[in-house]
Amino acid sequence: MSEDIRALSAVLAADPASLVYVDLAEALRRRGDLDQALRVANGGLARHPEHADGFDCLGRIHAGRDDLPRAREAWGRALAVAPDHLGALRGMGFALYRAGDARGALAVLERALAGHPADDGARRALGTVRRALGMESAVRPADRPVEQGARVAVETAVPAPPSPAVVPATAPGAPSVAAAGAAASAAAGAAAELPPVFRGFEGATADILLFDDRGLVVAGGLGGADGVDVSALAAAGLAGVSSEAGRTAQYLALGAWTAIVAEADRANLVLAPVGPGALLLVRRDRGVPVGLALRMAERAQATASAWLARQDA
Amino acid sequence: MSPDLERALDRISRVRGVRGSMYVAADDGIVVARLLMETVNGKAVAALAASLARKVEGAAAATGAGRVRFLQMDAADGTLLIAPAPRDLLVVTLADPRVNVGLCRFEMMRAAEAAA
Amino acid sequence: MSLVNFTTREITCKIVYYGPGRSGKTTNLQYIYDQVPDDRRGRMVSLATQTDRTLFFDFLPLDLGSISGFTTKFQLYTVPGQVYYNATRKLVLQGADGVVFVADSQARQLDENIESLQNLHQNILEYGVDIRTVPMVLQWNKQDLPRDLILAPEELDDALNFRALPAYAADALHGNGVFETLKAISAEVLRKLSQGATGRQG
Amino acid sequence: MTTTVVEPWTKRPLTGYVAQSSARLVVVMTPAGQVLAQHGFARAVDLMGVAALGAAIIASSGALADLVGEATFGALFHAGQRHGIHLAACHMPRGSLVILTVFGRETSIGLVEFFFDEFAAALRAAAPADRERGPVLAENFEAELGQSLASLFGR
Repeated sequence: MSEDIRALSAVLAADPASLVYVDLAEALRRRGDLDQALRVANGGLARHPEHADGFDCLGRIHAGRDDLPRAREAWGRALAVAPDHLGALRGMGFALYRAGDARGALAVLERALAGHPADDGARRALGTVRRALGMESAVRPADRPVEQGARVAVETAVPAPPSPAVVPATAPGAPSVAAAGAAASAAAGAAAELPPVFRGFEGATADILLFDDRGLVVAGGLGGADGVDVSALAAAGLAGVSSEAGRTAQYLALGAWTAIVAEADRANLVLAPVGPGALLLVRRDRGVPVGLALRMAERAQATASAWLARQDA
Repeated sequence: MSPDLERALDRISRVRGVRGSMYVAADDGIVVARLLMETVNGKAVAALAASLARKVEGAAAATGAGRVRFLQMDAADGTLLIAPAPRDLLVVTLADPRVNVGLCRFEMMRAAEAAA
Repeated sequence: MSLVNFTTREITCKIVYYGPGRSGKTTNLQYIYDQVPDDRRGRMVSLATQTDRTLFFDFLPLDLGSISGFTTKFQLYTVPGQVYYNATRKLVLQGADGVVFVADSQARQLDENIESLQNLHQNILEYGVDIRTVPMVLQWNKQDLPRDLILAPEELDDALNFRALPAYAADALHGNGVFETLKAISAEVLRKLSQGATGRQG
Repeated sequence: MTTTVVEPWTKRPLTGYVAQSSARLVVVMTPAGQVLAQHGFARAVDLMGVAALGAAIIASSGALADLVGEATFGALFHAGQRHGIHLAACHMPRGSLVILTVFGRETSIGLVEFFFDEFAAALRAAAPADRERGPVLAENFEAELGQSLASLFGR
């Protein structure tokens, strides 16, 4: 291991812009040298602010230091760049679960498993969270890996983040105080603490979400199927959409983008920028006409913009 | 280009303000068939539109909204419209900012059916 | 054309083993591959037919370590020997910094050796390069075969080596002469660099 | 993962290309397979094998083009289960370069092709004029060469 660290340090010294900083930070983290790992990861991310693997690694380092808010922020940023990043999804699931948001964790881990059906870590973590929520005791058959042979490769390719399955302190058999308290009302849990910016709007805490361009939730909230709060996951994915839209508009010489409307099977989504660095999502039922959804989004945009201005003042 | 696809693209391009439309391979982001004004960089539109559609698809799934059926990006100097079509294709239209989106949407949905 | 990076002080050179079919070009590379420690060589790439005849080329990257303060790497290639593969032979020859001509010492192969050497001259000429400027050494391979079947090094010298290039008797299968040949061509190629030849530089 | 360049002027265009296209591996090489710049390889000797094969593919497809009376073929693209490769020549003031890009499912051939065009233009703009080269090695390099080769062969 120390041989690896020496070799990786040499490579990074020769080329400070190298992405090898992730391997070095990870090696340091595994050795337990978390301060040094943090320095290396932050140094690398200063040069590569869009590097999902780097943020995923940073998340693991913060988690190792028991700094869950920062871990969650790091994984959120990884997901903003790469919405399907397995390590970041697993990490985010862990962070949400540890914060008492078992339902949020459920949504994230289901997404991880949907994208990576052969991943044992995600499957185990999902089982743990489901049991914590009093759902089923066993893993559903559909979640079993499609190809048994793929397991080993995935396990070795993904450095295991501290997953709920291997964190006995918060294991569901004997829920911790934090987990027990929040898991019961997890859907409302995350949203209820957020500022009531959209009071008076329909779906103020479950269908309107204000977040920043790094994928961090600012206000509002978004409920998923079964009332599961999906704010964190959605904000991470939508921040990625925002940067992709910015790039598209730039290369096609379309000027600044003002709104993205997605008509989907179960809902219509309107995504719009709110001043520099902030974004708004309004979700409306599929039956609500798109034009109307856009107008609602405009009103919410004005409200959010005014609220943000007051925060900055 | 097959006559059906050609006709479908032609109908889209008749909507006032449309700069071009095309069928794009969703996974590869490359042009399958196109009808464009000379000023439009088809390669760029195809690659970037497919990438945007993929990111939106992922984010929409995360919000629990399900599969995306139509996508519209409004920008100061133009509008980008995307409709998923059978056989892993996308129908992509680039238009002026104030284009009649309803009309474009209607023709793009017909174009999507024509790809079946 | 050797590649020299003055910033990271690295040199990379391309050396091509040329010669008629079955003269032992691949055997030279195989022996080198087997002798060199793992950390000093890359994977040996062989684009061969089902009967192990070279179809396009064999390729072996070597890390020679530091020479005159430069990290020095060699890329060893072989060409397919059979006459009808000339198109690919010519492609492999492109940009070569040095050539090892591996001759088959068997008396009945003399015509093939001459034909291959002429073909080498022709292909280099077609790249607009004067062959006299290309570092080159000769190897008389299969000298382990019974005396009555092969030509002696002096006879091969008379028939093939009119430019009095460095020439080495070899038995590549058992490694005799392989090292000496590689050392000689390495020295020729690096000597050209030490004399200030033109080339690509960073 | 690392980005290393033999010729410094290639670094900025390469870094931009990797960031925009999300490519996993990129090799910029001469038509003879000599590497000028790379992204994503850890070991130089692995890189050389990839470069040799990439240059060979371009060389043989060029020769094929010639045989069928085509001036040149454009880019080559192979799609695999997990990776795709894009291989194309880039015409420069002092001869062609060959560029091999390996990419995963997080991007697409369309994006790679689009940003490749930008990369090629950036390389052309950044390329310096050719320069004469003085002597590289000291005259007494041969003793060191002998030692290197001897250690290589365990002698």
